[in-house]
Amino acid sequence: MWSKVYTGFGFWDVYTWIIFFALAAGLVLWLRSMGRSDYKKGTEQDEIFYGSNEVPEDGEDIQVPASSAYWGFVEALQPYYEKLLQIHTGIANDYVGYLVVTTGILAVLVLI
Amino acid sequence: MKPLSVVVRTICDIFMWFMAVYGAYIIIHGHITPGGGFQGGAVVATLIAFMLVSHGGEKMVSFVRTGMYSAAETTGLLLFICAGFFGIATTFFYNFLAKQGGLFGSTVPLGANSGVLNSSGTIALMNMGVGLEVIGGLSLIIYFMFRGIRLHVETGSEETGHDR
Amino acid sequence: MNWQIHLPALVLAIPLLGAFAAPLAGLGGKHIRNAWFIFISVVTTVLTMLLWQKVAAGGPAVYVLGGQAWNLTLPSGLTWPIRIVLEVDAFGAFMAVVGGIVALAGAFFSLRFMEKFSGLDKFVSLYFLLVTGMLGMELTGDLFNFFVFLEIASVASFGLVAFWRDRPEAVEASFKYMVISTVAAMMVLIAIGFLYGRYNAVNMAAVGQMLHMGYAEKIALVFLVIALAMKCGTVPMHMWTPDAYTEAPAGVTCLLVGVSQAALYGLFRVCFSLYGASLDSVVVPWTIIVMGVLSMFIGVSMAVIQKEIKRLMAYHSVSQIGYILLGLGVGLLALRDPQAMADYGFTAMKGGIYHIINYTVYKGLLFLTAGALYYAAGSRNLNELGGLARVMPQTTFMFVIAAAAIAGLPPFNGFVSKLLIYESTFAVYPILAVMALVTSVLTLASFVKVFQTAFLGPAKAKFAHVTEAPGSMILGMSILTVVIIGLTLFPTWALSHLVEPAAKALVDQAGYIAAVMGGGL
Amino acid sequence: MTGNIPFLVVGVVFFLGLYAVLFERNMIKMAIGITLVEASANLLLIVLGYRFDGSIPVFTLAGEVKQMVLPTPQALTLTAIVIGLATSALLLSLIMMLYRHYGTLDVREIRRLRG
Repeated sequence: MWSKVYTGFGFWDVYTWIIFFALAAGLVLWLRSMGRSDYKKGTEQDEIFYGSNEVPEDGEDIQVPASSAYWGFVEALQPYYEKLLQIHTGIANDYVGYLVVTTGILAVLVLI
Repeated sequence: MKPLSVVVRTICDIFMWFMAVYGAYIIIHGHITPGGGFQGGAVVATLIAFMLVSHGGEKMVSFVRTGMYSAAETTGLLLFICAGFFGIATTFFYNFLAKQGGLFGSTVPLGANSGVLNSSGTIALMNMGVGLEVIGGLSLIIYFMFRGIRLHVETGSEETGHDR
Repeated sequence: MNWQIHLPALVLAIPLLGAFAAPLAGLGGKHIRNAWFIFISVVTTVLTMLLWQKVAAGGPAVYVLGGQAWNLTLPSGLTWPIRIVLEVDAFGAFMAVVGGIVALAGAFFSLRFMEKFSGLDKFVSLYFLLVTGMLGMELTGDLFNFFVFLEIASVASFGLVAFWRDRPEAVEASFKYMVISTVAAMMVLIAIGFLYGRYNAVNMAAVGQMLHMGYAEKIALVFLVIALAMKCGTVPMHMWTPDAYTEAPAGVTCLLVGVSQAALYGLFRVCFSLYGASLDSVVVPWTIIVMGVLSMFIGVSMAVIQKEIKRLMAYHSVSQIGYILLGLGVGLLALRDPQAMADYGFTAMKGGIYHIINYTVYKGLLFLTAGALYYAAGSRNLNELGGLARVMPQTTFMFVIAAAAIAGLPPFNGFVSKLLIYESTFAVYPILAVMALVTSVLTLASFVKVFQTAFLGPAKAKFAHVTEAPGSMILGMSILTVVIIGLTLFPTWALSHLVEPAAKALVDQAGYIAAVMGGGL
Repeated sequence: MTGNIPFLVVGVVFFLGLYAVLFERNMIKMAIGITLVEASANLLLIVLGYRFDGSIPVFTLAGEVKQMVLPTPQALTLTAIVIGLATSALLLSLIMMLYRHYGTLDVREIRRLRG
């Protein structure tokens, strides 16, 4: 039960990892404890730094929307994504069409 | 749908009971003739379609008690599964009534004969269960498809879903 | 009499009884119906586990429905079975356990989630019919019976996907799923007809014993493989998956994941046990591998650009199915070569089968957390959500665990199965392993996006009133969380007790046939 | 040769149904196509069980007649018909609801879920 999983090429041992994570967590907590706790509460020292602008009341104004995430990735692969979105038409005929075409291709491959 | 002429309606009033009886016949004789629960149930359920065509939608809607058909559906299904469960002393769905005598357990003589009605054991019970279920189910399908979407008609309002 | 011999039938009969008696329980009001819902779900799950235990201890279990004895598969000295035979080997029992767990979690979750809908008696009925269909596909040993359970599961899932009838998208998703699924089911029926016409039998073991490759068998194989691959959402037949998974209620989506695994089970049962050794060309294994790689890549690259949280997760399930197909496809490729089987094939199969349980539990959990978000915040759009980790700490915790598991971060269970798949496919064709790694990276990327936009970030004013999901929903999610953590902490136990017997049973075609046809044949 | 004509009919009906599902824009016509595909599958099963000059497969006729048609495919077909009825009813109900929601029967306009 406590032994390793052998994959035939290497092995996997979860407990080594858990020990590693425990050590890493200890290190992080130790580093955190080294921080100073004597800052002045209630002054501008514990305020959010927002590019020296006013921090908006509602968080909605400062959040990056999900559609902006990985903008560069999507932009770089624009031709690929255009093709991919062309395939996903959302028309029920096409759904069945892909099923039939795949069946046809596999049938040809198997029967030859 | 608008009601049809008085001739059609009268014929319908007389004839639909024959259809009901014929459907019941098919259900009960399911194990010795072609037929059975589904076929007989479908024949009985045409009664609703027949009424819908001849008497018009309003009359049909006022006639049909959906609770009764739902009850028939549930009863039929429970009868079916219980017939399966009662055989579990041997195996699930085992025909524990066959060849035991009594109402369902007559034996069938070999050789050419026209079959014995009481010979089937639990198969007849299951046929009746399925028959009841199909009568209820198909009638409700016809009823609800006629009334459109039940929810809109009954409550008159949109369903809220789980948005708060 | 030992009641345990009836387990294969009881596993199917109890949810069926639950479905049929649900309107009766509904008469007693909300609480009786909910109690019935939970009671039957718990009993079913416990029964699947008992069945798995019995199979693990005693080898493949057969059960003849309606026979004079439970093991009388060949009555009156016949050489082929005539009644409906349930046959459960270690793989089937493993799949049944997986299905039972997600069904239980989905049931707990649905209690509060479905509260605002009407017609809940019908919901409970359909839910149990779906469970019956799923378990039936996994336990049956009969081709036609497999088709019947496939259709039971399909019809129930059409109803459940369209359960929110006033939402146009739900009805649309159900319609599209229905069109493609019915055509595929008819292909399965025609394939069964071909096999029946050749061998006068529909029992899988009997057909598998007699099978010789001819034109009819080849066409039947093509129809079965494509139709079942479609049912589990493989590229290029995956378009229904995001639609249906997104629009179904969250508890049902969790169960639909289990149902897609049942279709996967059917696919591999056909390939390994029905055709098995007579599958003499490499076309079908390579088709499965290619479809798997395509699913992985296209699924995940579509997921990266999605804005709706459940749709994103649904594309991920397409991609995760690809891993399973890749692992088991490599196993199928190595089936006829004992050396290759020992070198990498068996490892790949272990990885694939381990990924089945991992995928099912963490994907089910992800869908449930998405449902909890939707329930609490009232939106599925990632552009609108944000800052919810403050108000929903428990959901966040479970989401993080599931997301880490699906992205294959070490020490979680997803990593172990992916590791097995990478290392074994590397031996066949290194490019496959590279594709799998890239997919894993993109998976992590898209879940970072979900985590960052939905849970992290500043608190939004419009979500100020949002509170943690209710207790029963948390309970449903925590069932799956516990399973994930268990699989994470004890991978060796899971591999040697759950996965290896299943992989061995799948490879062992002769054993599957002998369980029904008798050892002497 | 004439014995093979039913199989030809199966193929023709199957491809007609498939054509309707693939190329028709009207949802009702697609539903009809699906029903045709179901019908062809059922016909295939029945044809497979037919034996030339066979009589009806009834227990009490055992020994009286030389050959019976196979009863199993007929049972299978009945089951498939029941399933087909359930799917058709559900499909038509879904089409009704789609028509209420979208106001059209054209399948090319019912594509809010895409991408």
